Amino acid sequence: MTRYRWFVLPAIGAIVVIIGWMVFLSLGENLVYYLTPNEAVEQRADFPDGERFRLGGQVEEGSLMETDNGVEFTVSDGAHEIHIVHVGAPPELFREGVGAIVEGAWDGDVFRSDELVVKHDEQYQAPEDEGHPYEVPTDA
Amino acid sequence: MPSSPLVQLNDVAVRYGRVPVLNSVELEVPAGEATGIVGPNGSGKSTLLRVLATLLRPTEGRVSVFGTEMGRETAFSIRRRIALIGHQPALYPQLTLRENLVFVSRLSGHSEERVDEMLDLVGLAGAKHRRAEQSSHGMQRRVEFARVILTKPDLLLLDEAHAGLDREAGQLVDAVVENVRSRGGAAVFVSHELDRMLPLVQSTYELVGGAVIPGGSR
Amino acid sequence: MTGPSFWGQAYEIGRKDMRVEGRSGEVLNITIPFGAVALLLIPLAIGIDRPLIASVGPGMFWVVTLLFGMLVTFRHSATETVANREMMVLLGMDPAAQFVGRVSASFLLLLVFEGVLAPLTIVLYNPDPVSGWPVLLVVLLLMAIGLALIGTLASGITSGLRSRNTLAPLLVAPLSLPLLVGASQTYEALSQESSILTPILLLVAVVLGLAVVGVLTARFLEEASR
Amino acid sequence: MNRHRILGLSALVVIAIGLYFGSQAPLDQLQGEYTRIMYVHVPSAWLAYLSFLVTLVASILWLTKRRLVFDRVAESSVSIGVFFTALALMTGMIWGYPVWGTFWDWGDARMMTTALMFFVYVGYLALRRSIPDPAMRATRSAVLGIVAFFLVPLSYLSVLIVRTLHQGITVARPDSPIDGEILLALLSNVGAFTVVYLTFMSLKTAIARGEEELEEQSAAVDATPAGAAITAPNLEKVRDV
Repeated sequence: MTRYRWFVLPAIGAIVVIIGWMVFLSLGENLVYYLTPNEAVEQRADFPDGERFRLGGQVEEGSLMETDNGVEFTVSDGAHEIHIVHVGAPPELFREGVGAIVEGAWDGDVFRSDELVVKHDEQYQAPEDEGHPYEVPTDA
Repeated sequence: MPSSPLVQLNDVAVRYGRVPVLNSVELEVPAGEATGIVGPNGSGKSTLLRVLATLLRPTEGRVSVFGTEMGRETAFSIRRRIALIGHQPALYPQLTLRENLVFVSRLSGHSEERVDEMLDLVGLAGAKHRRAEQSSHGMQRRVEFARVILTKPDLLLLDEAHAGLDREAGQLVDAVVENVRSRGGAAVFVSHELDRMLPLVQSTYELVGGAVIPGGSR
Repeated sequence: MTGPSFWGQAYEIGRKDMRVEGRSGEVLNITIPFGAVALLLIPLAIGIDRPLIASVGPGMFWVVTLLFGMLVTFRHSATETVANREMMVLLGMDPAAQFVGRVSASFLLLLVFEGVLAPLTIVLYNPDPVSGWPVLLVVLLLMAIGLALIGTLASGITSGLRSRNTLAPLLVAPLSLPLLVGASQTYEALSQESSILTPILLLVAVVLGLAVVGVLTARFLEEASR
Repeated sequence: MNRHRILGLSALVVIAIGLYFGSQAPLDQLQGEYTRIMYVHVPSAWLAYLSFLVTLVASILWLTKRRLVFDRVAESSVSIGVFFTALALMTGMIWGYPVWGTFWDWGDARMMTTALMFFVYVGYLALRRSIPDPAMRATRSAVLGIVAFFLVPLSYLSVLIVRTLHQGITVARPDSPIDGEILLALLSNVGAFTVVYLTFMSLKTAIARGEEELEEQSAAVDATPAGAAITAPNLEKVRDV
């Protein structure tokens, strides 16, 4: 093994640095595979009507409406709000206040989507208003 | 000259998976001599040759080549002094006979000029630009012997060296063996035909039941 | 007589491989047309939808490079007989140098493969132009090195086995995932004008790691192939 | 009591503890009862990574030390790892459907890398089956055991490298954003699964060893050297047939 030390040691060092750097980088910023409403509005020119992309954000309280063939709601990231017209049944856990990712395209000022998933982040928290932590809430 | 043997096998056993091929083989190959080993098909002759060539590490036992015991770290310099002519010619079919020899000469640190001289020696001067895949078995064998003359091994191992060769090529084998011996090296033949190699060898052994018996059927 | 140095040996092996390829023309006459046919068939299979075809173009190019390019790296198993390998060992060949030589030859052939198929993809699929496309040349380079490394390792692991023709692709296809991820992420990052550093570094890390493993295990694979 | 029995019993005990904590832990405010799938999903994924790490180490040890025990450990660990990878994938899909609304998300890097990791190690087992010679098999699969490990950190770190649906790294970060009791339940199940892994390993390596001994015995019975298995052809009969 000593014969190839001149190559092996620097290479392993470089790999360690790269992996460490990637981990460090990603702990700082949250990599997501969708655009936030703010980004979507800023990059509106890059995505003409019909150009598909993914959009993710918080479902605004009081914005959710059921339609004949899907749901309509508003997602927001605090900076901007976008109105979503979704075709298809939403997943079971979809409700107001959750993070949602939709896939579709702009249609004027609304975003028409046909894919809807609930994004769960790494926060695992018991309900805040629970009296006793072991008390299991009944599913609505 | 009864100096220390070039190759020494002590209690060597080889198993492929669970199938025993060689059992407690004791063998000494003296310098400056040619040794013949006979045995029927499938008796483990080729396996024995690979052990001698340090290509196959035996399951048990000790192998010492040129006075160096073979361990896990086989010195590259030892292997360079060994040549093996096996069943199948070690040639690249898409390359010409000359290109094959040039490849060998460059890998072994010899100059390219000597290649043409070697090809001339083995009688391939006129056919050297033919591709190996278009050459006969005999021609391919001649290239291999040109390789042996070029690399000057101290231990030459021959697996059925005369099989399928015409008279001229057979005499070439004899001459190459003579050349190795005259330089103080050793040659080991394995074959199922005793008659052809008998005039060339100083001692014979027989492979029976995975073991090597001295004398053979001389 | 001492033989050539490590790099000298690797050079000789690579030169020999290239010459064999020059004679047999396997990559040029068979593998590249095969990949081109695949590029032609994909739009037919997914339906003639121009924006869709344009958007899948780069991805299809990577997949074709991966699936057909790996055939380029499996050439050796046909030419390297046991007799040839044994001869090279007895000539004092360093297995790691042999590995480097083979990888280099496969790398050059994969560059030719990509060099033909990439323009073809652009012509056929008409993908959306991205700014900063010269970066993709670096990705092509890294992809070729990585694939050459994985393919050479896999053909070493499966050499001489009866099932090697199916086993080697089974090993290569999933193992080249990091390459595929790195390549497609770079393209995506370019088209979204976000940072390309992470995918490029991923490719570099994978290539370096494979090279280390390949060099360090070459001796063991050589021993286990006789 | 032998090793297997001690391990097996302690596995039962820790599984019971894991089940207790799992059933007592509060539910995530969003996911409700579906939180509990995590107590199988995360430990399975952990075991998959652990098994392949053990294989990596055992493979390197085989190449450097040449003791057959390392090969047995490498192989056994892959078999177990493949099983738990499949379990992680399946529980993930069952979890994903109600929570994300999809069994399989093509854009999710964690799913893709894990699935491909599964296939590489299936290939590892296939490779072993196609090599009869033990030493050759051990060496070649050791090289594969090292190369294949590339996909393990890639799968673990994929949530960092690529935009993905999976949540980020949850437990192994300084500001762990997880409820204390959920974390306790999760860690107790990870511990329980680890004991299960040790039990499986102990049994699997013992089986592998037993198989080798069995082969050895049958080889001892049939210890004819390869060449001696051939007898003279019956020439008289050949002429007359």
